[in-house]
Amino acid sequence: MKRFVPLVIAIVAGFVLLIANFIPYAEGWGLTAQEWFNILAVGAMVLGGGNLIKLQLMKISSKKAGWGYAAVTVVCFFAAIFIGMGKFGVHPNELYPNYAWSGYYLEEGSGMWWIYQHMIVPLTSTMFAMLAFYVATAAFRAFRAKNTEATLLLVTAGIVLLGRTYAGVWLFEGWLPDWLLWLRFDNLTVWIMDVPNTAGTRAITIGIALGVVATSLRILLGVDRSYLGQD
Amino acid sequence: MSESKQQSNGLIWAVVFIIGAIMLVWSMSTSRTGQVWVTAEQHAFVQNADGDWAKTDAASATSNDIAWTSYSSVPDNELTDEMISSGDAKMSWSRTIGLWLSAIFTLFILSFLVGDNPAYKFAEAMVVGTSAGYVMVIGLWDVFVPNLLGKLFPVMVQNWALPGMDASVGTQLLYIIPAILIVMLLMQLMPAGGWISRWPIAFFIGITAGYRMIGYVEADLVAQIKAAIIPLYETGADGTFAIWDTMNACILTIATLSAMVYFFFSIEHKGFVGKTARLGIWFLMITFGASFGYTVMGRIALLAQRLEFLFGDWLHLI
Amino acid sequence: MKTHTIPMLAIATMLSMVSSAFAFGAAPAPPSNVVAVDAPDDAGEAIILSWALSPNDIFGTLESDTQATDPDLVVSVYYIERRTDSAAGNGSISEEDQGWQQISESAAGEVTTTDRKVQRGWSYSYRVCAVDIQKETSSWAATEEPVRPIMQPFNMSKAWLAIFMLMFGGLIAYFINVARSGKKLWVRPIAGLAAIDEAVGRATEMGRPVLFVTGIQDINEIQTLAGLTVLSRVAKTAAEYGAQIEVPTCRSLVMAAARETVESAYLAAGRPDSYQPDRIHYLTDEQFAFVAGVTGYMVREEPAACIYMGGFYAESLILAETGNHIGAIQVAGTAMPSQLPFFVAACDYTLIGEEFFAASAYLSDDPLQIGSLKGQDYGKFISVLILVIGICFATFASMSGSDENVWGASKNFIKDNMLGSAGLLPTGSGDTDIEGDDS
Amino acid sequence: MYNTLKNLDRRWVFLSMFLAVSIPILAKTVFPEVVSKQAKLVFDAIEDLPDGSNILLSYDFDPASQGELLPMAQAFTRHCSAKGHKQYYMALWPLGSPMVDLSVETIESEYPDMVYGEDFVKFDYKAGGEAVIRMITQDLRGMFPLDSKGVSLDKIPMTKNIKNIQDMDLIVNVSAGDPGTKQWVQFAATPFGITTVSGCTGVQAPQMYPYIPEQLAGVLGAIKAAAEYEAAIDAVYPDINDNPKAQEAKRRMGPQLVAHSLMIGLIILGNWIFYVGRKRGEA
Repeated sequence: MKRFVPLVIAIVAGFVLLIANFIPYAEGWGLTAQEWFNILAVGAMVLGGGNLIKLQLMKISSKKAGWGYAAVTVVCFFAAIFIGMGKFGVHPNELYPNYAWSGYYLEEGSGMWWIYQHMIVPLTSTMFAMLAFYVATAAFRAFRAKNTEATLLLVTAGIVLLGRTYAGVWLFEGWLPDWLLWLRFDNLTVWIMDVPNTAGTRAITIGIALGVVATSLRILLGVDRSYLGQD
Repeated sequence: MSESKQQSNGLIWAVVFIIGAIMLVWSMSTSRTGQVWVTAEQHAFVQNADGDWAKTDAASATSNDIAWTSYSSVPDNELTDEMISSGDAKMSWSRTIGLWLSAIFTLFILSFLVGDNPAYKFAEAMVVGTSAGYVMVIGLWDVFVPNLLGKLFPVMVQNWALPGMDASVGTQLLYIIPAILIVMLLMQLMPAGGWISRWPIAFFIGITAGYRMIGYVEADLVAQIKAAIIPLYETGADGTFAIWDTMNACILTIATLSAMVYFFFSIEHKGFVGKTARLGIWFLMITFGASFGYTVMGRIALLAQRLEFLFGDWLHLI
Repeated sequence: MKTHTIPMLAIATMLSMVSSAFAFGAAPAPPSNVVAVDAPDDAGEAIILSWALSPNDIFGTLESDTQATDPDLVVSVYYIERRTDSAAGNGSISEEDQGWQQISESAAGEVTTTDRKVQRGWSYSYRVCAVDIQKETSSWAATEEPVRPIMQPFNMSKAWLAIFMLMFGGLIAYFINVARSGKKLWVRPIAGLAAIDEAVGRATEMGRPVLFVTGIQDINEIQTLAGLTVLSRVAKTAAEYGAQIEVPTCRSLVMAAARETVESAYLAAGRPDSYQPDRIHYLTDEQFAFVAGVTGYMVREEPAACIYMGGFYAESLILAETGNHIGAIQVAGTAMPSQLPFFVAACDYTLIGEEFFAASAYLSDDPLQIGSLKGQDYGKFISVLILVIGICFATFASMSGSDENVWGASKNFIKDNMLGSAGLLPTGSGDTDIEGDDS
Repeated sequence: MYNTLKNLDRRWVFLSMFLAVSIPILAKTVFPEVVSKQAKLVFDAIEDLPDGSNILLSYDFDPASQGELLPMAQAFTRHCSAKGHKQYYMALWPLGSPMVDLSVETIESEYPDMVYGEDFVKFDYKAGGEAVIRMITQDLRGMFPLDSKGVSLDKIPMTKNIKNIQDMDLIVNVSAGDPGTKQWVQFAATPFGITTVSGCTGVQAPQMYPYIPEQLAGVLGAIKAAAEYEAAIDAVYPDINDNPKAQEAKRRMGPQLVAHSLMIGLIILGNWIFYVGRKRGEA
């Protein structure tokens, strides 16, 4: 029961989606299954949040190192939920002014908008922006032309880096004869992207596609049951 | 070693602080740095004879009407002294505090470059908590209410949050199934009975396997082979032999085939196959080089945007 | 409203300059030959409508050599109306739909549109009129008989896709079966695995630990599983040599699995007493915090070998950079295309994409993995075969300068039928592309 | 020299990167843009459609990637609005809906003639990623019973006659990952032949090239392509050329140039250290 039912669910759901592509009669089944899937995806979002909070609460209760930060996370989590679900500072929808709950939860000036604008935006975008610094140190300390392969990679990278700025044009201005114009880094970049890059990526893409067929098939045939857990 | 490290540590801190202090003093001496100004807009609605609500002039609104005021931020370069003196624009404390918080959070995160520290950890804990909460809120208002509650309890949802929806269809009982699946999934958070969550997970995995298989075969396998079938003899518009196009077509084909040979695992890389595979890996390296260049380009753009925020929105330097 | 504003206005102005004859109040000529057919290969949910352009449509006259159009009568748009003639089953037609209802507009120059708001089994009539820039409408041109959308039993445009699915799926299923039956399937040795052994050996010589990172994905991801397979080999080698192995993980479930893997590897190497579970530990789920933890360890302990096998994101370059800085031998393996460049540039050896999975299959002796790998190899072989044959036909067709011969026909069969959506077999002439409305 | 560089604290490198990006920002350096092939392809895909065509704009990114993608998204919005196309906005990332709001604000403030519901409409975020794409290729209402103002699709003029996104003339996707361009190509562009263009992050862009031109009409990769696209629009639409807000990507190319040069300098310097070290017999 614990393993058999889920196995059947997975196989049936997968095959319904497969045949819905080929047999118009089954299209409707595919759509229904897909709609349920999309609604269920919200459940997965809630589960993700729930798991996170569960872990943080465990950290706090066991007073593990850094439990104070866990407390910050928990407080922020509940504050965001409270403010967002309560639609604090949200005015009604202009089309339905007599419905107090009809407004947009991210309306400019509302509580959730404030959190989004002043906390989520700066924090998430700066986290990502840090990578610019890391890429610089990695360039200085790690990217070595130690063999033919790495040299080829770094030279291509250099051409693309210059070719995707005005430097690629400017460096060649005035002295490159017209018949060698294709050597200008911006033109060379276009060629690299269109020919070798397209070819290499295509080979990788085809390989990945076959890999996905294999993994999906193992699930649909019921030979890969790792998602069912251990017991 | 450690002494010189400490020395350079101190030097870096000094440089960062001096630059920061100069910037702040400079910008503070000019006006309105770090402030957010807003303009107000009045909204008023009056009920007509049919019972519908229509927009009306805010000045003539009576106590029976519905009215509220909303505010929108004015960019600093559009803010004139006239607007300030006439009272059209007001400084918003909540948004000014928010702006300073954004700037401080940005600096907190950037402080990680100097070393792991409590400020960074604090900011990180906040981003984890708020974004998780935010995602839940979105899930509730954008999906859960219209796509599930709205189908199960249409009249209630219409009267509460979504007056514009069509409730005439009535309750669609079939939607109980996804509702039950969600409950089963959330059972995983319970100490016992977590095994039942395998049902929705299996449903998830089955559906994903089904559509991925088709999507990848159609777009990434069949369509890619189709795209790779090109003539190795190209002619121009006038029907004459085009040497550049032909050369590119040949390189494209050789590169694709040799890179595919590299990923064969049933043949040993010896002799001709070995040489082809070696050629393939060179083309793959060019591919990775291009990818490297593009990735670096993207990362720098992200930093530029953050610094524009600090220098522009916050410090009004640009 | 759809109009080809710029070219149309330009031509209209030009024409009005040369022509002084104004036909005020006159209407453009209607389109002709309005035909509605049921859309093929669907569940009876669409009707394809086509017509011939009005003689006043500039896009028609530009192509054919008819007399110049009166500038005021130039067609800007076509209105398309529909009438529901009969319902099916117990459905009823709303009062509105019993008369003509406008359903869409098409810009001048377009000759087809698809109506997707139809019910299966009901029947519909359509009519089209041309509208000029003065908003004068032409008389209506209607379909001759009503059309009824029906459901086809099988989507023939996807017939070859189904064949390919069966073929690739069948190959993989067949080889998994062969592998499960106990037959040994040969996979070429992966060069990167020798590099791993060497790295572990050097760490032993130097008396420093080996760091192994399984990526930041969770246990259900295939890359993590492949990473764990490689970990088992690394742990076994380390146990044999007597080197220390350190495995920080980003997910608690991965930690549990990694402990199990390493413990059984030590057991297999006959050194269960050297196994130290504490060295396999969970740090945090957060990407950058995890990296901070790992790089902190690297700088403190200076492991002699760093092995990264699994699904990595932006942290790849931070790890590789720190490893390079402490002078460790680094071996990486991932199937994340966007992170591969950084590993290739910074590590001593990198398992690229599928090579990583192949290494895992090679090491694990798991029939599922080896069978899939073999099946994929044959899938690739078939792909290359089709590709080479197709290219040959295409080249010959191009050299002969025409598609009207056996080479051209063969190339078109491969591209349009086998790899396209033109159905199982060539239909001779005729446009079977149902999406032909994107001009 | 060699020893100093070899043991250089990496924070000096951080500082150099900081300066390389911030100085051009403060100096407001702008370079001319040459419109390259992909930017031209994307521009033409939108420009060549008859005015008033249906365009689905899916903005699948979040604030973390807005530095790369927001200028592109805004340029798409301005171009479509200037052409008078009907725009259908949606977002597949939970943090992406506010990115669409920014475009809606741009339309409302810069194109006051455009009417919500007749010329543009916004759909809310929906969970499910690629499954949402699959669903709306066949049934738009199954996923979006209402628009973001909570109005039923049958009551909105521009959605009334739309059954699914096969009725779209073009899909514009701005993408920062998964779900994103790859998924749109797999589940909408390839099976249904809907013309698609993409603007994506630098990380993804090279992986999209094999899809061009059959499955994808063109791709804008990161900020450089956005700048070129802005330049292509400016050449045709003087109003947009005069709008300083519409030049964001071009402005950001100043920092890019200096930082890219710094990157190349660092790689060369690093490799010089490597070779000198190897010559001296250090490991």
